[in-house]
Amino acid sequence: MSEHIVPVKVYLTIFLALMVGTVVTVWAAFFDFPWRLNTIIALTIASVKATLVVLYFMHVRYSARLVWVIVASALFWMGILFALTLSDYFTREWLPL
Amino acid sequence: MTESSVAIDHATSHPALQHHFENMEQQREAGTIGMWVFLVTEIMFFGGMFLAYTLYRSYYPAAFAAASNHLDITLGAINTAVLIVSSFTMALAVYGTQVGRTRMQNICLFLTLVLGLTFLGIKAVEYRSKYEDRLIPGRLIPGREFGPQVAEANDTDPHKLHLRDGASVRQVEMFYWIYFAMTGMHALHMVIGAGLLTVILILSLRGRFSPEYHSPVEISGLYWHFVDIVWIFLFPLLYLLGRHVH
Amino acid sequence: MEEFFIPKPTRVDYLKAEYGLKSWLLTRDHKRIALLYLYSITFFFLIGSVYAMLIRLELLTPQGDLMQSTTYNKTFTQHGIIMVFFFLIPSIPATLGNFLVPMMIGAKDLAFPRINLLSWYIYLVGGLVTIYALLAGGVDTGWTFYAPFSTTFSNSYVVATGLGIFINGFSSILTGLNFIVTIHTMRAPGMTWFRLPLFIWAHYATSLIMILGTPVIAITILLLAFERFAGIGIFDPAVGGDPVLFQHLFWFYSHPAVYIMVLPGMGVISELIANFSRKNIFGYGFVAFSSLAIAVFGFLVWGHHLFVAGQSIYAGMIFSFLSFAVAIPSAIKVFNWTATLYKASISYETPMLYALGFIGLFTIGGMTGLFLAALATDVHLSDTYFVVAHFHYIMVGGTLLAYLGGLHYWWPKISGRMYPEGWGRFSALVVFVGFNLTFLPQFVMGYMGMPRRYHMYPPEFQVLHVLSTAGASILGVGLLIPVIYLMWSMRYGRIAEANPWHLPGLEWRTQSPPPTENFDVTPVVTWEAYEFAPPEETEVVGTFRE
Amino acid sequence: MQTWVPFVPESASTLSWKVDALYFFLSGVTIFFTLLISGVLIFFVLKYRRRSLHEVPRPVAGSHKLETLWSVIPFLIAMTMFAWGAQLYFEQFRSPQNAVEVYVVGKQWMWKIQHTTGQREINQLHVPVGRKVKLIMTSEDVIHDFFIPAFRIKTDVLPGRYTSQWFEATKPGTYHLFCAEYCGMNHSGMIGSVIVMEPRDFDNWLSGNTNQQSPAVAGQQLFQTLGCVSCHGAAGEGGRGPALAGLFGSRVSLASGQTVTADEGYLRESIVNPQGKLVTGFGPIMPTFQGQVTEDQLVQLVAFIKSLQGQSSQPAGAGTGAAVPSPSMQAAPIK
Repeated sequence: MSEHIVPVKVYLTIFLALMVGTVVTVWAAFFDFPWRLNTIIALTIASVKATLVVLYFMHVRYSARLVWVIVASALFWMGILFALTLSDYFTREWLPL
Repeated sequence: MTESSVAIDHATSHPALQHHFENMEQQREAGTIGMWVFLVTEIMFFGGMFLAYTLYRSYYPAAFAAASNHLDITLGAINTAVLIVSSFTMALAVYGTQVGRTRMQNICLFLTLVLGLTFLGIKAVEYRSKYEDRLIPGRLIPGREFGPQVAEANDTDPHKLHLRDGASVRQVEMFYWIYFAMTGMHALHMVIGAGLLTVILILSLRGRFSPEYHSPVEISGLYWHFVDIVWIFLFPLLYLLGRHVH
Repeated sequence: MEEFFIPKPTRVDYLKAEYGLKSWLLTRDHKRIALLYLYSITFFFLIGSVYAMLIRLELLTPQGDLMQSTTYNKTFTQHGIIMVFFFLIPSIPATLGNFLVPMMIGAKDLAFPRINLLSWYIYLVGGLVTIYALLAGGVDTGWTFYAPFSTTFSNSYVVATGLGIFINGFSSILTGLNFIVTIHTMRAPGMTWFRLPLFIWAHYATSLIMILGTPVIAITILLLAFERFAGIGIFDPAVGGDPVLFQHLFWFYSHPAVYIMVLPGMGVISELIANFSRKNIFGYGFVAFSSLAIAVFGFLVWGHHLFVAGQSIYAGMIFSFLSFAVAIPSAIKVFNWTATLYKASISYETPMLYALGFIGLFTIGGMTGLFLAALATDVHLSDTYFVVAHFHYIMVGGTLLAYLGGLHYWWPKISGRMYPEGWGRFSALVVFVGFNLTFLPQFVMGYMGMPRRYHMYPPEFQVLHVLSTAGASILGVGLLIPVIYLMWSMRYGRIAEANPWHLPGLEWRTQSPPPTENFDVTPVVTWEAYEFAPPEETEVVGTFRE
Repeated sequence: MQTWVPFVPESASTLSWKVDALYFFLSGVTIFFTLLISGVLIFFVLKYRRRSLHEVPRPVAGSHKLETLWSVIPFLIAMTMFAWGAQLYFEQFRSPQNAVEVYVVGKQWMWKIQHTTGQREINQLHVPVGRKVKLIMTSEDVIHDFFIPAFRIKTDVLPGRYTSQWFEATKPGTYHLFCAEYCGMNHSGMIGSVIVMEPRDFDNWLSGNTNQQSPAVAGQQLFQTLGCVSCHGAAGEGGRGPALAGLFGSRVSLASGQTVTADEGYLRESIVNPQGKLVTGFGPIMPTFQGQVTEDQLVQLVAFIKSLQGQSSQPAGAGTGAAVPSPSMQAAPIK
């Protein structure tokens, strides 16, 4: 398993993308978007930034399948924690006392 | 007989090879996977707090918006940038080690450490202002319980709490508890990361790492990037959401 | 037997590799660390057992005449905390797992020996902090620490106990991490995933739960402790929190934790069944994957602890459905173990007796779980003695029996001595009888409506309580006998051969006790798991045959 | 005790025999499989015992057919249990219309019970036979659990919110009432009795002690003193705040876009956390009353709001307890 060396240019691109993302998310926070768009925009930008860090800074894009599986399982279990807990909170009102 | 042959095996290999590994490749793989598995536990650790945040934000939206607006967005944004730069320098440090550019490796490690400490410094400034506004929840600080001054309708004093939409101080306290729990836990991870980087930097200055043996740098990098990612989520969740209702 | 192996250990075994206290306290050898764990968990087991006896004695009469209510509440709380966190969770993984995972896959040690030692120290610190809390005044919240009782109303050492459990959690995480990395990266050449003994599969699945679940209980306990001493919080409704959130977070870990306790036991049973019937496990792949299935599904069912806790009834239905689903992989295991015995060559040494007992008791324990997964019956049964009986059938009838079976089975490898077989069989029988007498009546009184955690109770339950206490006394004797004869055999037992049971597994292909590095040369595995050849043809990796 | 079955507690509600039926089914399946497994196990162990030291049995690979068989059959059995249990659970938790309502407040370590007529009792619950009874429960401190084994019902009683359960007793008698959620020192002393009476006896009992104010009337007074009238109107006709007359049981559309049913839980939450579920068209101006009213007072306020049904919105015949129209309660003698 020879290890992949990511060129500096890639790191620089990702770094700039992260900075742009930060500026955009702060800028967008001051606008009053309808519905829950503010939350969605902020979380989407954060997720994109996190994905970039994971894929490039943490080399997951170039890593063995096992690392992918580990990352995916962490997200999956977070999903379980959230989905099943919230399934309680979001359906409590369905049946009146 | 066999004892010496084992010894010879290891003697011909890299001095950093531990006795129970067959070769450097296996050792590096174990280290990397180990760190990833550890990061999984970290994600779950923060997961519980993110869940609590989600729940109470949906319970008390007005209070969370009001409390969030009391945070210093400038310092928060600067800190985000500081961490991103530090992640970048950390990535470059790993690169430097991989290709054997020792100078780059040392400088970048040093920069990462300095940036990490900068983050903690700024965080301390923020905490201090919360302390002055009596926003540290509960009896966390003995003798200085939670008790912010609530601003009247036309009062613009930034040190007072601007409650609107009928939010109660109790609910604001809930926000601040979650804020301190999450950022405090994050800061604790930063402190551990800074300690780790100090050790790595010292070893690096002693010339311990090379393209053949760089997994400690790489593994510390993974940890550092993870702490960065946590902040990438904390920043919008704590500082930004609700900003628009101001 | 004499014609089989002539054990002539030519290399210094791990017990004699070094001498002195320091050589033990600073060891990085997984086998020595396993022994350190063995001693410490036995210590905690004895403490937990004393609490159990006190509980059973108090319940002999309906009046609370032996102790005060507060003392009783502390007794059952501390029994639960010690047994769950300091005995059951580390029991099999930290002792047998630690000892055998590297040996079974043909490695010299775990991937991170220093972290392994660290995990024992963390366990020790966590244990000492908890013992401090018990001595300082104890804790009376129940091992479940439900808020807001634990955060606001309890007048006992909740924070210190919580801290002990929090610290101990890291020991569990590090053990799990070590196992996962080791199993992934340290397998000997030829040791493919489907040649792994099922013990390894079970430990892999257990480790998954340890690393995914434990952090959640860690943060939950931490938040609870802060809530208590700083008067802030997210669980107490008086400050705007939701106590059901605590229960969600608590059971997100604590239900899978049941599988942390029982999965390694299932791994042990797979070994025992295969090896004492000289037969490969029927449906190896199904048994292996059912371990993983249990680990994954185990995380989807925690809400069945909340059917009457104010959880949405729709969430209750989801959780009930998923709970029934997790029964299937357990059923698959039981059926496959049974099928393995078909046309086998079965011998009845002590470990096998424990294994057979396990299958019977685990079947009852598992099936009674269905009563609690079924929503309507759970409404009546939750928080009654039915629940107490059910989980003791899993924890004691399952985990403890598997642990004892495994301990006897690998005892010659661990200590280099044989245990006394007659005493072994006798105590296995006593344990089985005592156990059933203790907990069968509890099923009955549970359905009759006897709530758990009751210091005093209506007199109509007394007969059943007396039976249960009688059983517990027998069980206590049955458990004390092995403690005594195993300690005795360490010094005076018959010297064990390298392979006293004549088995093909890697751990039996080196001397007893093994040398520090386990094998002289890294073994190359060319055989499948449980591939029984005539004994003479079993290839040996160790050097004792010279 | 006419229908005594060994190992089964007395069965005294319309639901209890249904739970028993499921319990018997589950027990049957459990006993069957336990005997099956142990029987086969013992048979194999005896038949295939090792006969010589060097015996090596022929390896068997396994069988996909068998694996499928013993996965699918248990799965089908499990799904039967699930469906049966879920259907019955739904019945247990769906509150019936026209039930006699009883308010239960748990505190360490006693049960405080109040009937809609104002009758109060502690650690005792008097109910009529043959009428549906709905318990609306909350706690002043920690989590408790209201457990009546003879009725096969049990629900946690939580601080900070309401939970409810119902039953219809079928046999007069005295039954155990247990707290089934560990609640501290005197947990095992937090017990009492449920006294099921013939309807006539119950009505007599209910009218026996009549100098107590009904919760709805007490709630009306609180409504004045707390200043609720300034926004919601003296008779709950509304104003700066939403109208309360006829609110109970109706569907409310919230500012967040959701719609909820105004049950007791909603009313309680809207008093202690008014921003949680804002009604469309109203500003978030109501202050929280958390910590300013006790659980007993909350019960009274809720009972008052519930009594404001229809336009005329007078607490039904001021002073009587027939706050909620229920056929059985109307029969109760009026002071």
